[in-house]
Amino acid sequence: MSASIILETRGLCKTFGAVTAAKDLHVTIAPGEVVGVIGSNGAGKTTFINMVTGYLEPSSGEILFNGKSIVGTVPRAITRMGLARSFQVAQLFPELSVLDNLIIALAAAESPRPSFFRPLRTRAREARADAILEEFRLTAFRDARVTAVPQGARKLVDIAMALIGEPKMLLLDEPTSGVSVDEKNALMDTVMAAVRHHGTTVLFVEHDMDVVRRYVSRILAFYSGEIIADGTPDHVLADAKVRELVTGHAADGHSARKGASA
Amino acid sequence: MKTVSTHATTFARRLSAGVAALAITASALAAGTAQAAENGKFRLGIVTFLSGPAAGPFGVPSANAAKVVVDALNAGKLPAPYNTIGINGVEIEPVLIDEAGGATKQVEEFRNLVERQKVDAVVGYISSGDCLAIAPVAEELKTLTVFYDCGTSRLFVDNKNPQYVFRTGLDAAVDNIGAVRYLAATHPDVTRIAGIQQNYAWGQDSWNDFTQSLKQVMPKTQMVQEQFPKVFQGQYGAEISALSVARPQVVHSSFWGGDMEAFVLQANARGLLDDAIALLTCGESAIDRYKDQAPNGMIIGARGPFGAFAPENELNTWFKTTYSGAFTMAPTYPATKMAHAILGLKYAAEKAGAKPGSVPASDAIAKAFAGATFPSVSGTATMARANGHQNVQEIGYGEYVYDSKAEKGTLRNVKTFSGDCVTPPDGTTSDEWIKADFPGAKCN
Amino acid sequence: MRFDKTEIALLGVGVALAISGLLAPGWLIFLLTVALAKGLVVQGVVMQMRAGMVSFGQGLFYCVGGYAVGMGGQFLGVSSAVLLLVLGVAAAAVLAMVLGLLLTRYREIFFAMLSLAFSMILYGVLVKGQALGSTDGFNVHSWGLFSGPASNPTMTIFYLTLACAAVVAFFLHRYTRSGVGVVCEATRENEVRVEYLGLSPRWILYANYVVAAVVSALGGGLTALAAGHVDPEMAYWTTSGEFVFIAILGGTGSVFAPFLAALVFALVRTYAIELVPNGWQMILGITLLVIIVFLPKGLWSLFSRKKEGAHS
Amino acid sequence: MQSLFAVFIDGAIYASWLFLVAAGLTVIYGVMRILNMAHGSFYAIGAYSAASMIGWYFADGSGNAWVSFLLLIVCALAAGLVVGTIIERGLLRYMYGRDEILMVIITYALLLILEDVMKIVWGVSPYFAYQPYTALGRVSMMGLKMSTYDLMLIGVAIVVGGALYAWLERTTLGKILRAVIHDREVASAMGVNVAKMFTITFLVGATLGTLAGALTAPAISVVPGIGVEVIVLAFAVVVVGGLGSIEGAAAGALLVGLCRAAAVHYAPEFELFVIYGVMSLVLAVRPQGLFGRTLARKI
Repeated sequence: MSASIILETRGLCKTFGAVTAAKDLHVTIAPGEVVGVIGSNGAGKTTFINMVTGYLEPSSGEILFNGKSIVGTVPRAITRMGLARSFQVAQLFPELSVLDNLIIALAAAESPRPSFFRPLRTRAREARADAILEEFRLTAFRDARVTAVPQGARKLVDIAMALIGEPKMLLLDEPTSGVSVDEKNALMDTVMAAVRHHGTTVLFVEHDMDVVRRYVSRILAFYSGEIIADGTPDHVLADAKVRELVTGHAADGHSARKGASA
Repeated sequence: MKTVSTHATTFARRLSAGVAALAITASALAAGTAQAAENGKFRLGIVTFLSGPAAGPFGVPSANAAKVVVDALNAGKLPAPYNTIGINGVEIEPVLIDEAGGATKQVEEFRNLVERQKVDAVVGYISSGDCLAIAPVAEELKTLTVFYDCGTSRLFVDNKNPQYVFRTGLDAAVDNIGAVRYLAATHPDVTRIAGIQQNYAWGQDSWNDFTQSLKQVMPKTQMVQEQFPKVFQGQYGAEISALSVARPQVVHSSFWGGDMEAFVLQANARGLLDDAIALLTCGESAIDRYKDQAPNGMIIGARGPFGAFAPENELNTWFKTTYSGAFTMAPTYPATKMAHAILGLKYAAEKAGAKPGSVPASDAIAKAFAGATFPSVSGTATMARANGHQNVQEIGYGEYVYDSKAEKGTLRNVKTFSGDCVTPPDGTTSDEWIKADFPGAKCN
Repeated sequence: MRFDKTEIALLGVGVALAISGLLAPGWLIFLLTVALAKGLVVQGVVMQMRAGMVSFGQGLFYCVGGYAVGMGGQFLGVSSAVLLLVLGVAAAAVLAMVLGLLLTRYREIFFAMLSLAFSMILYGVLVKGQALGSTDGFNVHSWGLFSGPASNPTMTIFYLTLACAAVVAFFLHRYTRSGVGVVCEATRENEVRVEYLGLSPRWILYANYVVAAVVSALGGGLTALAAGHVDPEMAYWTTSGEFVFIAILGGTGSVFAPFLAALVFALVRTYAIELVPNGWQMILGITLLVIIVFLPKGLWSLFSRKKEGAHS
Repeated sequence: MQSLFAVFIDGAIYASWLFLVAAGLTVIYGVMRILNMAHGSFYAIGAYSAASMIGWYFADGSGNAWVSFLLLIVCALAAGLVVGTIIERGLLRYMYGRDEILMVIITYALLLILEDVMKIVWGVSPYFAYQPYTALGRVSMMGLKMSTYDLMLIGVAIVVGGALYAWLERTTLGKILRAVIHDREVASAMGVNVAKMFTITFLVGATLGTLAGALTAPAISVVPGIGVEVIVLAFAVVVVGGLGSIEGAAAGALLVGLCRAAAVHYAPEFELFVIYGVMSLVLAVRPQGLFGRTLARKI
């Protein structure tokens, strides 16, 4: 296995009853790449992430992470192998404070078996959490309960928690969804700065083509469970099929929807 | 933690306030109860089921009987020798407690009765589990306690040397030894016996005593079917089918309350009781309720000379009239047993040698109670077992007959067996006594 | 080791109770003993509630602890209360380790019902067990702290229970702030996230289940020593329902809450039985509804309301 | 052979009864996500009202069995609607949206309260309402005498089950309810008056509970505590079948009923464990119950 591939999928398929959510997906990603994934809703982007991170078992096909097959491996083991993810809807502990959310992630990164007696919140962990809060410009929300924090900040906490384990690769599922237009770039700047700092490989799903263009070196375009284009942003976004099936209608529809909800 | 000093002071203040509050509450609770106790009356704790399935058939008739008897005693209206006021001339103040809730809770309530309510004696307890749990606590607190109904044979096996605990009801083994003797006397030829018992200690022990006695007295009989439905199940469709398929001649059951009534109704409706005779050890408690829904000839008992089996005497006539007058129905056996227990206590208290008009000490009452023979609504009771702490009396069985003109259930073919015929002597458990073929039994 | 405010308060309340033990009347001491012991069982329920699991079968471990005490005296001739309690705790731990493997696969109503089913199976076994007195149960043999019999069992068991309650409360207070304790809450909040942090929610719930079982069994053993009697009713579902009742009454806000709630419950019940012997269940039901409507976080929120306000 | 036949017929009768008891519980859970502990109280209230009604109807010693049977049903409907309305309008509607487990505890409090309320209304003495049960007589089948009334229960259970199924599957109201079952928020967004649907469901569920009690009353002695005894049984059936599923309740009732009848005939010593044994086994194999749906969380 070549050392220049971190993630590879071979012939990955997933069906839900009569619906095909992934059809024969072949993807290879090299360490350090920043890959954008585009596609309309229901194109199979989240299904792809869910399969790669062990939440869904593929109907057939193979997934290799650092050359090792991870099909059938539970999400926590995949996380521990260095493949982390964020979520379309931030997955946090809503009744706990932002600080506690981060401290739990810090403790989890240290050991898979927490202590029964020693306090989870230590000075050292608090200090590290504060540093992270600063890095992600979240210090203002430090002691607030997650439920009292705006969407954009929640997405950041979600991503920060994924990064705490210092993953080799990070899958971001629509990091800017639910975030207002003017906050999007700030959020992505913060995230990408943190990622570059760690040298992490990134794959992210994004609807906003401006955001995609700004950060990625490569784009995968999904349509109806298949990859219809794969290459540099210029190449993929110029592709006729992509223009017709992905960016054309979908982008318009998408921004209209965003406008309504914002 | 940053402003430790200020936090710590308010915290310390609150903590000490809390500790003080706790202490005040404790002493207030203690003081409140002391007051209740000093009113010069004979405080009598009465514990029986006021809620749950045992309330209707047992608890409420018992509580009613206690009320009738206590009111009449306070008014001095009972026939002799119980025509003195209250107990030893002191007015009785009853404290009624619900027996529901399990043994741990009953131990707690018993301690409350003694230490908070300052009762002078306790009469009560239907459930055997409660009796077993209460007995050592009663001994520890030196409180005179009369168990009026619970039947477990283990009561004085576990508590070998009772001082303050008495039982005026009979041992449950008596029910089933008596039942077997009745069967042998009236139906000597039956061979196919079946049983249906509630699946708990009472049912298991009853069936065990019954089958063991049967082996001795009627060795030709065989057990063709035994069923142990869950207690309070209420519906016995499958069990009745299983019993019917086995074609028994006699169906023995220690059911009580709603379960018993439901079983009789269903078994009768389905024809089981056309072919087999039912033998119900607690059957008397529903004698006024079966009407025409139970077959004539069904054998019923009252766990002793109580209820419809109580003999004619002046006390019983008074009790029946007064009870019927107050509650529009004749007293069933739990009612008679309660009256019987209270009279026993009064008898002993007044023989204790205390100055009339004063509450006798528990030790003195206990001393007088042990081995006493006292007249009662159930005839004459003798505290003749367990060092004089366990009553020995005769037991009666009879056949149910419905008098359709008077719309009333009555008894026929009543036979009684003397106490010494059905009660094991001291020093042997009922189980051993039965297996040894009743050594020393004196039957009439 | 450094002590925080709650721990110091714990010590204070413990000392206060120990002193009031010298002054209080016997019935109150007994009531306190049983309330503290039951409070321990409720701690087990609360621990699981913090992890989002409501057990309608905690009576299982209450009963195991109680029967271990009873049987240890009856069949093994053990007369040391401490040893008997250890026996109960060990038995509960072993049982919980086995049952936990299955039960931690379930959540919410299914967990509640399945835990109830297991408790009822034990109830059935004990009812069948005529050697153990079936539903009548049996009395606990006389015992002493390290060897029997104790000269003053009422006071001995009071101080033993108080000591156990204090030690467990101290441990549980630390536990709720420890890794496992906080991750339990995290699991309740969002199991998916816990998994994606590289932790096993099932392992966390399993560990918590076993610890809760141990704490509840200790409460059961102490109750058995205090009441002097055990019976299968301890495993009946209504007993477990009572523990959930007390847990809701107190709330999950503090280690004090279950003890306080158990005490309030016992006092309300004993006075209700005395004053309204025919309607005490209704009084309990109304109390529960009032608490749920007006103090959704339990009685404890009366004490912590100020702090809550400052937070939000 | 005879006992095998008996197992089937006893099992079917018991299953019918179980289904009648469990149906209301599962309907309420399906729509409202409330596991109603007070369902046992509805059962007991139905039994008490029916017993009072039958006692009144036969007070002069005469009466027609079929008329009394109709009276039972009318009485159950009336009791269910009255009690259901009081509880839903007076208490539960203020509690909607709370945690599922908390709702269990709220209904547990209701159970405690209703137990004593029944005691105040009806006292603790047993009620006997045997006339409909005995007047219908018995039939002999393969040498086994069965009560006609018991056999009729099978018919009633089939009718009630069929009616519920048709109601949910074939009527407009049923379709709306299924939409609520499927996704409450979406249904609400589409203009469904969820609160009204809840009231209707609760009344239907409560009435099913009182109906089960009323139909059982003639065969038993109605005493305090009968409600508490049936709750856990009904829970077990519903959990085995799959919470919220009518077909599940039927399948669960049949499974539990047959297993129990078989135990009574062939292994009486295991009767006590049958229900919990079946429940544990089914859940171990199918955690969501026989007809339960698993909901994968969307992330």
